[in-house]
Amino acid sequence: MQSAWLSAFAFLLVSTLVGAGLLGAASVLRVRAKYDSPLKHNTYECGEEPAGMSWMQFHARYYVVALFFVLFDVEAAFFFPWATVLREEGTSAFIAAVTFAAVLMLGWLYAVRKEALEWQ
Amino acid sequence: MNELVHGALYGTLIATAILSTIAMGIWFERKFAGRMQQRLGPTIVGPAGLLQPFADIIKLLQKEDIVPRDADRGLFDLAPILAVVCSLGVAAVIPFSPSIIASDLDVGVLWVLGIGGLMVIPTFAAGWGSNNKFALLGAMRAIAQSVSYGVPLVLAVLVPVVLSGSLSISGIVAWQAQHHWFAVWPIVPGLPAFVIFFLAMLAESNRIPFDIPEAESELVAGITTEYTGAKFTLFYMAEYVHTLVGSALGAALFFGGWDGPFAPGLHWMVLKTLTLFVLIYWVRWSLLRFRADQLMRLCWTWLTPIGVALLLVSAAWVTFGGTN
Amino acid sequence: MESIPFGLAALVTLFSALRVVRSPNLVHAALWLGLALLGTAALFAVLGASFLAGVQVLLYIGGVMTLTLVGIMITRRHDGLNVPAESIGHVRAGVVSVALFAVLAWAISATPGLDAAPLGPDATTQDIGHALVGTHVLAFEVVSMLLLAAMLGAIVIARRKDPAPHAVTHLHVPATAVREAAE
Amino acid sequence: MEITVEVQSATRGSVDPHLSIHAYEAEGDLMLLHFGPQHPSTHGVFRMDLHLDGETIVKATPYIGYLHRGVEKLCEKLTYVQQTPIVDKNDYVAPMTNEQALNMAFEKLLNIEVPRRARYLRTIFAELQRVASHLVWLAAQSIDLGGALGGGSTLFLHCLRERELIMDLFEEVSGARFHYNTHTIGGNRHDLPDGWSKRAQAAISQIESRLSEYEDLSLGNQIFVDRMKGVGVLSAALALELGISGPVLRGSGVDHDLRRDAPYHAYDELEVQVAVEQGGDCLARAKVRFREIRESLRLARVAIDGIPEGPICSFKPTRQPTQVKLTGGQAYAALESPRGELGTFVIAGGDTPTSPYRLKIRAPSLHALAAIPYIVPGANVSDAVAILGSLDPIMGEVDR
Repeated sequence: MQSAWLSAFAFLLVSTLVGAGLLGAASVLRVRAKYDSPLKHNTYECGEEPAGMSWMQFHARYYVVALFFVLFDVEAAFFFPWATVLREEGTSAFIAAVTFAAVLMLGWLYAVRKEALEWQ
Repeated sequence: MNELVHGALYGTLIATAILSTIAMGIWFERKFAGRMQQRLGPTIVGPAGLLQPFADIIKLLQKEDIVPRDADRGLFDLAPILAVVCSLGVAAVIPFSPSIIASDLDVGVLWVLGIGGLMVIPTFAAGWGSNNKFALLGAMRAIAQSVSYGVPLVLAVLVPVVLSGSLSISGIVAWQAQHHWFAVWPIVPGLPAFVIFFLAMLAESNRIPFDIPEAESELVAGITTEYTGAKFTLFYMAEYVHTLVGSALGAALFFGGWDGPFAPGLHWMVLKTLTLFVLIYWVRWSLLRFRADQLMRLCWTWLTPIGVALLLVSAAWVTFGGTN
Repeated sequence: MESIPFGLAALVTLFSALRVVRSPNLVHAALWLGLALLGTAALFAVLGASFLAGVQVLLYIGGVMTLTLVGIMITRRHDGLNVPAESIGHVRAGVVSVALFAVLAWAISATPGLDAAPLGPDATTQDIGHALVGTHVLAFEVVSMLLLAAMLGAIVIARRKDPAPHAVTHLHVPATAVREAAE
Repeated sequence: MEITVEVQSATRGSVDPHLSIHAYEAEGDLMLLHFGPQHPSTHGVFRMDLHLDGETIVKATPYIGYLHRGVEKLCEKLTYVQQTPIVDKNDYVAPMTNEQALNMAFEKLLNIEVPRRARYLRTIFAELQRVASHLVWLAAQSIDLGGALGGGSTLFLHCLRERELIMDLFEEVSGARFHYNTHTIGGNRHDLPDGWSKRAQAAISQIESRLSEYEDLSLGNQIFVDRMKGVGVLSAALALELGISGPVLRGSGVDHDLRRDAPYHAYDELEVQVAVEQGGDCLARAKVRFREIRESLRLARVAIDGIPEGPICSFKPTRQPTQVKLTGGQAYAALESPRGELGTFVIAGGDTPTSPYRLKIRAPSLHALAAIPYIVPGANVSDAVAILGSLDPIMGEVDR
C-alpha cells in the first residue's frame, strides 16, 4: 500500500472534523427558541402552503447528459495511463489515441446533429 | 503510522490556512465588490471592517437550527459536512511548496477529479433531503451542470498531464519548474486549456456566470433554501473552499505552482492562487447569469470538442515536438 | 500493518452493501451504494492499485452513482420510491445471493491464469499505460467502439421519448388563434 | 372574485389558452410551484402558480391582491385636495405621474385650465420621472438576470446612483425625495428654486454620459441578450386585446404613445419621438426602454430650455380641503406613465360634494400582468423571471 494514501485519508478525516467541529460549535453557541412554532418547520414555498409533493419527474435529457459524462470519463480513464507513457512509446501511442478520440467524437457529432444535448 | 500523522498535521495546517484565507477573502470580496458598486463595503466591525468575517461567522453559528418537518433528517444533516469534505479534500494533493504537501499521491490528478466530482452527492442529498421544490430544482440543475462541466474539466486537466507525463500534481509542478509553465509554453494547448479549466472550475464551484443551481432570483437559494445557521455556513464555506482550492489547482497545473524566481516557493504559490481567486471575484461581480440551456450548449458544443482537440494537440507536441 | 485499513475498508464495504439491499428507500439505497463503492476504492488503494482506486472514485462514484441518482429522478412513478421490506422474501433472496456468490467464486478459482496478475503485484500507472498501447492496443481501440455504441444507444433511447408532451416547446397561443378556435 | 385563467378564458369564449395542459397527467407529470408572494424576484408581493414539467412551465396563473390597500375606496372618503399624497404610493417607482394623472382628471372635471408654466413643469417632472423609473427597471431586470450577489447587483447600484440625481432634483423642488405631493388641482404647488434649470441640465448631461456605459453592460452584454432574446414573445394582437400599453406594447411593434397621440401637459408643443421595436420579446421591451430614456432626457432638456414665465397654478392654491365642491359629473384623464396608460376615472357627487362618488385608477401594470398566462408557458423558470422583469410591474399600482 502506498503511504501517500494514508496521508490523503488523514486529510479527509481532518476535513470531516472541520465540518463536524463547526456543527459542534454551533450546537453550543446556538440560540434556542423558547417556543417552537409548527409553522417554523413548514417547507418554504414563498409563503404559501406547499402544494403536492416536492418530487417531480425530470426530463430524460438529464440522463443523457449524465451518461455522456460517464462515457467521456471512461475515455479519460484510458487516457490517463496513456498520457504517462506517451513520451516513451512515441508515434504508435499517439496514433492509437487519435483513433480512439476520433471514434468517440463520432458519437459526439451524432449527438450534436441529433440535438440530443440541447437543453430545451 | 508516520504518514497518518504527516497527513493529519499538514491537513490541519493547510485547512487552517485555507479557512483563514477564505475569512479574509470574504472581507476582501466585500470591499472589492463595494468599490465596484460605488459603496464602501464593511466599515463598522474593526478597522476598515476587518473583523467582519468573524462577526459573520459568530452570527451564523448563533442562529437557530431549523429543520423542515418533511425533510429527510439524516441526509439533511449529512449533506453540509460532506460538502466541506468534498471541497476541502481536494487540497490534500496540492503542493503549496516543494515540501508543503499533505499527500504526494502518484495519482493526484485522479484524486482531485474524483473527490471534486463527489460534490454531486452532498448537492443531491441536500436538494432531495430538504423536500423543497426549489432545493430539488437547484440540486438537479447543479448535478446536470457539474457532470457536464466535468467533461471539459477532465479534458483540460489531461493537457498538463500529457505534457508532463505525470499523474501526480507535485510531479506536474516539478516538471514545469524544470522546463516551462504550461500556460506560457506551448502556448496553443496550454493557454486555451487553462481557459477551459477556468470556465469549468467556475461552473463546478457554481460561480457567476454559471451559478444557475443557486440562482437566487429564480430558485430563492437553490439547495440551501431550507438551511439555517451552521449548516448553511458549511455550504457557504464549501463554495468558497471550492473556489480557492480550484484557484490553487489552476496555479499548480498551468502556472508552475511554487515555481518562481527570488522568493521561496510558498510565496509564489500563494500569489498565483490569490490572483486567480481575485479574478473569479472580478468575473462574479461584473457578469450576469446564463440560462441552463445556454450553459449546456457552451459546454457540449464548444468546450468539449475543443478540449479533445487540445488533448490531441498536446499529444502531438509531446510526440513530435521533440526537445522536451 | 496493512490488515487494519484493509479490514476497516472491507467492513465499511460490507456494511453499506448490506444497507443497499436492506434500505427501503431507493435514494438511500443509492447513496449507500456510493459508500460501498468508496469502500471498494479504499480496498484497491490498500492493495496498492493506486490507479484503479482513483478511477473507481472518478468513474463509479462520480459517474455511475450520479447516473443512478439521475435515473431515479427521471422515473415516472415516485410513489414506488419506498420498497416495502416485507416483500423481499429473506430466504429466497439469501439462497440466490449464496448461489450467486458460489458461482462467481467458482468461476474465479476455476479460470486458469487469473491468480498470476499480468502486470505483477506492484503495477504502476506507467505499466498499465505500456500494456494499453502495447499488447492490448486492440482492446484499447475496441473500447472506443464500445463507448461509441453506448453513446448512440443513449441518444436513440432518449430521443424515442420525444414525441411525448415535451414536444410542446413554445406554448404561446395568440389571442386571435384562441378566438378562431372558439368559433 | 379570484382572477384565474379559467375566468379569463371563460370571458374569451370558453377556450383555455393552455390547450396543452390536458396532455399531462396532473398527478404524475406536473409539479405545482408557488412562485411568490415571498420570492426574491416577484417585484413585490406577487404570486404565480407555475405548473412545471421538469423545468418547463406548462401553465402559469398569476395571483394579485397581496398589496391591496383600498386606495380607491379611501379616495371616496377624502376630499379632492387630500387625495394627491395618497395616490403617490400607488406606482411607488414613479410617484410624480400618479399625482399628475389624478389631478388631470380633477382639472377636467372642474374644467380648469392649467397655466403654461405649470404644464411645462409637469412635462419636465414626468420625463425625469420616466428616466428614473426606467433606471429602476434596468436595475431590477439585471438583478433578476444576474443575481443579488453578482454582476446584477453591480448594475443595480449604478442605476440607482443615477436615479439619485433625479431624486435630488425633485427634492429641491418639493422638499420630498419620494412622495412629492407637488401637484395640485390647476397646477403645481412649488415653483422651481433658483438655478434649478442649470443643475437639472447638468444632471441630464451626466446621466446621458453614463447611459451608454449601462447599455454596454446590458444590451452590449452577450449573456444579457441571450437571456432576453426570443423570450416571452407577446404578439401585437394579444397585447392590444389585453389592454396593454406603454413600453410593453411598443415592444410588440404597436406605435402608440399618449404623449404624441393624445397630447397633454406641454407635449403638443414638443415633438415626441416614439420608440417602437418589433419582436415583442423581452429584448425588444428592453430596447424600447433604453430608447425612451434617451428620448426623455432629450425632451426634458428641451422643456427646461423652454420654460415660460408665469403663474404655476390657475386654481387658487388652498389649504382648505373643502374648497372643491362638486355635485355631479364624471371625467377620465390619462397620461403616458413609464408603464403605459395611467388613467383616472372619477365620478363626482354622491353623499358628500367634497369627495368623489367613485374613483377608479387604470393601472398599466395590471394589464401587463394579464399577459403572463399567455407568454410564460413554454419558457422555463429562469425565463419566467426575465419575463416578469421585462413587464416591469409595480405591485402597488396593480393592487392599489
